[in-house]
Amino acid sequence: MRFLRQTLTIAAKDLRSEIRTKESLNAAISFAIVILVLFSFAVDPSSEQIKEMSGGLLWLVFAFAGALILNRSFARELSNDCLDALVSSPIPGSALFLGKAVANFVLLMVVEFVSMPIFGILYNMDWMRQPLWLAAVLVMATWGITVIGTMFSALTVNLRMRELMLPTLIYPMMIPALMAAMRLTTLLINGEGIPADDWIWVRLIVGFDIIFTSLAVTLVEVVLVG
Amino acid sequence: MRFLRQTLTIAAKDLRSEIRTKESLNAAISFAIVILVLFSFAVDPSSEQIKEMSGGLLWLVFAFAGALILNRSFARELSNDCLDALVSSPIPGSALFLGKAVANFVLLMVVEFVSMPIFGILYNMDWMRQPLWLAAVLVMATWGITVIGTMFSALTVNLRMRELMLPTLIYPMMIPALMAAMRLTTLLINGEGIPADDWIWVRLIVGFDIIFTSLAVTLVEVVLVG
Amino acid sequence: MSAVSVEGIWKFYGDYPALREIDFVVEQGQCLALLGRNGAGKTTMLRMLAGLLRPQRGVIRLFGRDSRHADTRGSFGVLGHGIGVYDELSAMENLRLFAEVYSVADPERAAQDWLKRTQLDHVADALVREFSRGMRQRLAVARAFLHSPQLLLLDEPFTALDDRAIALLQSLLKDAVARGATVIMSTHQLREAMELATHVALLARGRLKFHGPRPVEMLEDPTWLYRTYGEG
Amino acid sequence: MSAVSVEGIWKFYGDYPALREIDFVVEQGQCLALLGRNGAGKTTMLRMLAGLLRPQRGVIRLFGRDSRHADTRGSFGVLGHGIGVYDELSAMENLRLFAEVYSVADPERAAQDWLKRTQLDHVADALVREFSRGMRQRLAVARAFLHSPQLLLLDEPFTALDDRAIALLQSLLKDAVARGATVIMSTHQLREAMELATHVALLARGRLKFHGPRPVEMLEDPTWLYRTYGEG
Amino acid sequence: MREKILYGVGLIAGLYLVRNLYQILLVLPDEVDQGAIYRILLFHVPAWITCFTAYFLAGAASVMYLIKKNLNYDTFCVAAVEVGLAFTLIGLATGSIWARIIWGIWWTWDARLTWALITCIIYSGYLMLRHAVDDPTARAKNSAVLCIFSYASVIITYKSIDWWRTQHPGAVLSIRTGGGRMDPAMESILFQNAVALLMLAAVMVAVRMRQEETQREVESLRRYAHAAA
Ligand code: HEM
Ligand SMILES: Nc1ncnc2c1ncn2[C@@H]1O[C@H](COP(=O)(O)OP(=O)(O)OP(=O)(O)O)[C@@H](O)[C@H]1O
Ligand SMILES: Nc1ncnc2c1ncn2[C@@H]1O[C@H](COP(=O)(O)OP(=O)(O)OP(=O)(O)O)[C@@H](O)[C@H]1O
Ligand SMILES: [Mg+2]
Ligand SMILES: [Mg+2]
Repeated sequence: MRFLRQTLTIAAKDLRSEIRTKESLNAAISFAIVILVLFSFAVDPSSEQIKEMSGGLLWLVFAFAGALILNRSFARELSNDCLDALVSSPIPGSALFLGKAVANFVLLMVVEFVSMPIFGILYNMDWMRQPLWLAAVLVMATWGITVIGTMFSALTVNLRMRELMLPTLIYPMMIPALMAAMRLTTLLINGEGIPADDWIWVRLIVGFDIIFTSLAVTLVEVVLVG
Repeated sequence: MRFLRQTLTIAAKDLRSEIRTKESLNAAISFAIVILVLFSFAVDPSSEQIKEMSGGLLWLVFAFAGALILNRSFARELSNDCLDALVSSPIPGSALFLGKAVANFVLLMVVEFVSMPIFGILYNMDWMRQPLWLAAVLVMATWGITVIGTMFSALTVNLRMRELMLPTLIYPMMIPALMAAMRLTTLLINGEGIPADDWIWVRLIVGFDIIFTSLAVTLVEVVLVG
Repeated sequence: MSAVSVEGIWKFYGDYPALREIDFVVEQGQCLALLGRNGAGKTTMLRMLAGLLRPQRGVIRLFGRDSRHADTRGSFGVLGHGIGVYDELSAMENLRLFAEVYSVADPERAAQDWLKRTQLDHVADALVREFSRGMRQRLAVARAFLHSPQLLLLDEPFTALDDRAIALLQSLLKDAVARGATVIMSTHQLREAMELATHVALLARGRLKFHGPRPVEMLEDPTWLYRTYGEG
Repeated sequence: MSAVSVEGIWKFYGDYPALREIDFVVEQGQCLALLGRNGAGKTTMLRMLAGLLRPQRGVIRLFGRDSRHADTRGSFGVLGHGIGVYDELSAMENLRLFAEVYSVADPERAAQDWLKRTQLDHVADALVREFSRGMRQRLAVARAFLHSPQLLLLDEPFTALDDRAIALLQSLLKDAVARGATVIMSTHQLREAMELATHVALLARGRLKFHGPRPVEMLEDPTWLYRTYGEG
Repeated sequence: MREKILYGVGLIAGLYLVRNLYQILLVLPDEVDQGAIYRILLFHVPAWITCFTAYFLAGAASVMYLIKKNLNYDTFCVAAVEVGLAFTLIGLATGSIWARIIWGIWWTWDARLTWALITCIIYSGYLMLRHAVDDPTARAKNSAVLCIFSYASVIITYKSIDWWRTQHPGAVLSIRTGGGRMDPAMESILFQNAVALLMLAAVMVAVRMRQEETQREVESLRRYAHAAA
């Protein structure tokens, strides 16, 4: 109970500061649109092949734009040494981590819900064929990305070259979740169900979420206390 | 003469710190490889179509990985208030800008020369069919990207949300140079010359370089002095 | 039960010992000034007391408990170099947040109370981002004192403050000591510290060179301690 | 010719006037202590003198020239809150760089000379990243003094320094004044400043409340000025 | 003493390798389908075995570091990752050469190959992270956590042939298939080669640990010097 309240206190704080300024949200959404436009130069959006790439492109966009939000997660605690204030307070590291992860998750979902229709329009794609399944995939993969991103944000928070290190470290780690999400999203956008062969991807995502969430929750206290 | 010496002093300083730590270089190169891997999930690399995207993919990689280096450019002056020390010194803003641009240009070229062969191997592409032309395009487009990136790095250096703002600002600005480079590189990688129709791209790049370099050199002093 | 007991602490950065074999005890109600030259290890010591760093060897006990124990962490307040409040939130929101974090019984009341005591009640709803340095520092003080901590850990609290802000902080510290709280603060501004300190500890290159009640000589000549026990 | 002349300066942050109608003149060889409470505008004033900020109204002249003129910029040295040297370069490389930037005749010699004077010659080739706070600050002083500036602009130079580092800085400043250089420094540590200051200026909420030779009363009681001309 | 043992083991590993090479190049016959090039398998697989072992030990050492906070575990961890990375590169190179000859291309994006590359990137990231932290204690702590996370990629690389249909051949070693996919004589020499490479790796790790320790000492001496300044 207490743990849950602490988690929510942190999540509420992060969301409140973000809503106050809307800085990372605006930046992430406009970055997402910029990338969509850039991609449309690189690949021909009117070709037939684009259908097979749709999931891939979409998740690339989410990954790149999402990194902006994840990057800020612990970094926003730095400017006034707020991290020290929180770590020395009675809140346990795991509640701090989960609170931030929840806030990031919400923000990422907002970015995704805004960019999906834009993607649909720009690339002439109907993504409402399997809404429930698609939502499930979005939630699971986004949580996976969030956990990795939040954990690595904590890991790199005191680094000299945070902005440099973070993208190089997180994307390779996220790949299992991203790969699965790309494959499943392509299937679902094209209106097919998930064939037996591709269930491995669902299992991969679920396993990823469970394993990395538990790892992160166990290790975050060690990371935060020097 | 004096101006040239000052420019080189700054460029040498930036390159020296970079060679000392190799941080942004390492990060940018491995980020480039990470993006190549990510793209391979999104687009089917064994398909025939990949040939038509090659230039596009390559320059997306350069743009994303390059942003890491450009991002650091003025940011590295922040940690100890070095920017104040330089701006209040007798070095004119334009020499400061050009020095940094030259250093960034060198670093970006290194990233490009390392990632081209890797791209070639991974995507099974032969990029040595028109080496001279390709080199010319690389140099011109890279300079364009560098100028935009360095200038915006200066503009955003004092912003609270530097890491957030920079990517959202620079990519849209770079689009002319990127588009031209994508198109020309695709042509050259596929071994064709540049058909008359496509000369417009060359002119676009050259114009881009000239206009933005002069704009940046004129305006940078205003940007640096509050 | 002592407020703070430190036994045989060693702290290494890599192989370099920033603190070596530190032992001391601070009783409740004492005000200890932690002195030492640049790099002596004051910040390291305070961060360790606050549970932000772990010693490689030795034991730290606050009120008889481990310093990372959740109850312990609720019983002290920290004021470091940074102000530890959020720029994007208002003064009120910041204090309410920390009141919740510290499970203060009535967050709203506690926050309002401390805004008043630090003379920030007229800007309670303004964002911290717009505050001047002095206002920010006062809010930071409110944040650290909010949950009536039994122990205050302050790292160079007087730095860059003007006379008025220093006077406010000193009076709050005096109140805290009067109600029985313990204070440990590091500082280079000896004169300001000597007004409060009942005890003094001197670190030199990671070793504790002196610890005891404030020598009377220091009232006249604050650097007396350095000359007598330090490296000259 | 005066070292610094400031005429009718106004500086706004948005609508808020951080400095209003400031006029003063500092003659060569004077040492001016710029005093004022938190947020009074000291940093803003010093940054403006250093050419890092432009005033919205009014004129600043250093040695009769505009403060952004290349020759002017070569004639002063700045020491702000940050140390202004690069962590990834060695002490020697840093000084050589700034010697080149300031077109000092013999960069190598000047750098070595100042490393010696700040007692850093034995770590000349170590990266600044590994320096302790005291060492960094000394290097920053070397950087600011390297080109024998005619005018020194120092923003809270004594902050967070120990007694030894303060003594070094004071002696270097005395040397500089002795060879005819002008010094303007802001500080809250009045006692340290009064050892050097020949003149005093007091800012209060962006207005210049007092400017003149150091009142004798301040030697005894440094806060005399605040009480007499400030807001109590 | 430690030095002598090291050189001794190194020498034995070297001699063992030369002997294996002799066997491979001159004694074993060509393979039916692939001809002479199949011999690269006898280095390809041992290289991967060595690199996986190194990463596993690095992960274990990381866990130990987080429990014991003893910097020697950290020292072992870097050494193991660096050596592991060297063998990853050997594995990638031998694989690529083989692919060039058998498939006609250097690279294809199947699951095994891709994950091998990702593993390589992830562990280079580990070295980069170490580079970016100055305080040796914080460096050890953060990189230990990263090392634990990284091990996931090794597991996926290893299992990828089971999870996905790959162009890369499936399991051939009898410990995974239950036997029958590979000639016992070849398999025996493969394992002998693996032993030789593992010995070599052990020596390299020991040497790297040596250097790392010296560097740590130098670093602390420098700090002493600076503290006196
Ligand atoms: C760059 C290309 C390649 C990479 C990155 C690669 C990677 C790997 C890896 C990671 C293993 C696992 C070793 C183990 O399970 O202990 C492996 C095993 C193996 N590789 Fe490759 N490989 C490549 C190319 C090839 C090619 C072209 C062939 C043959 C056509 C090949 C044949 C094998 C075989 C037979 C095994 C043993 C499988 C087992 O029993 O587990 N590899 N390779
Ligand atoms: N993160 C770190 N990594 C490596 N060494 C460190 C780190 N922090 C401090 N040190 C070293 O530990 C020693 C003690 O530092 P500390 O900051 O505790 O000193 P201090 O007494 O607070 O000094 P100051 O008066 O300058 O604040 C110094 O020699 C310093 O160089
Ligand atoms: N970048 C800025 N944007 C907006 N307002 C600012 C900015 N910098 C300073 N101010 C405001 O201008 C006023 C003067 O600030 P300044 O930093 O010059 O004060 P100061 O005398 O140096 O104070 P301190 O003793 O705290 O350093 C303050 O009210 C401050 O809030
Ligand atoms: Mg300190
Ligand atoms: Mg100031």
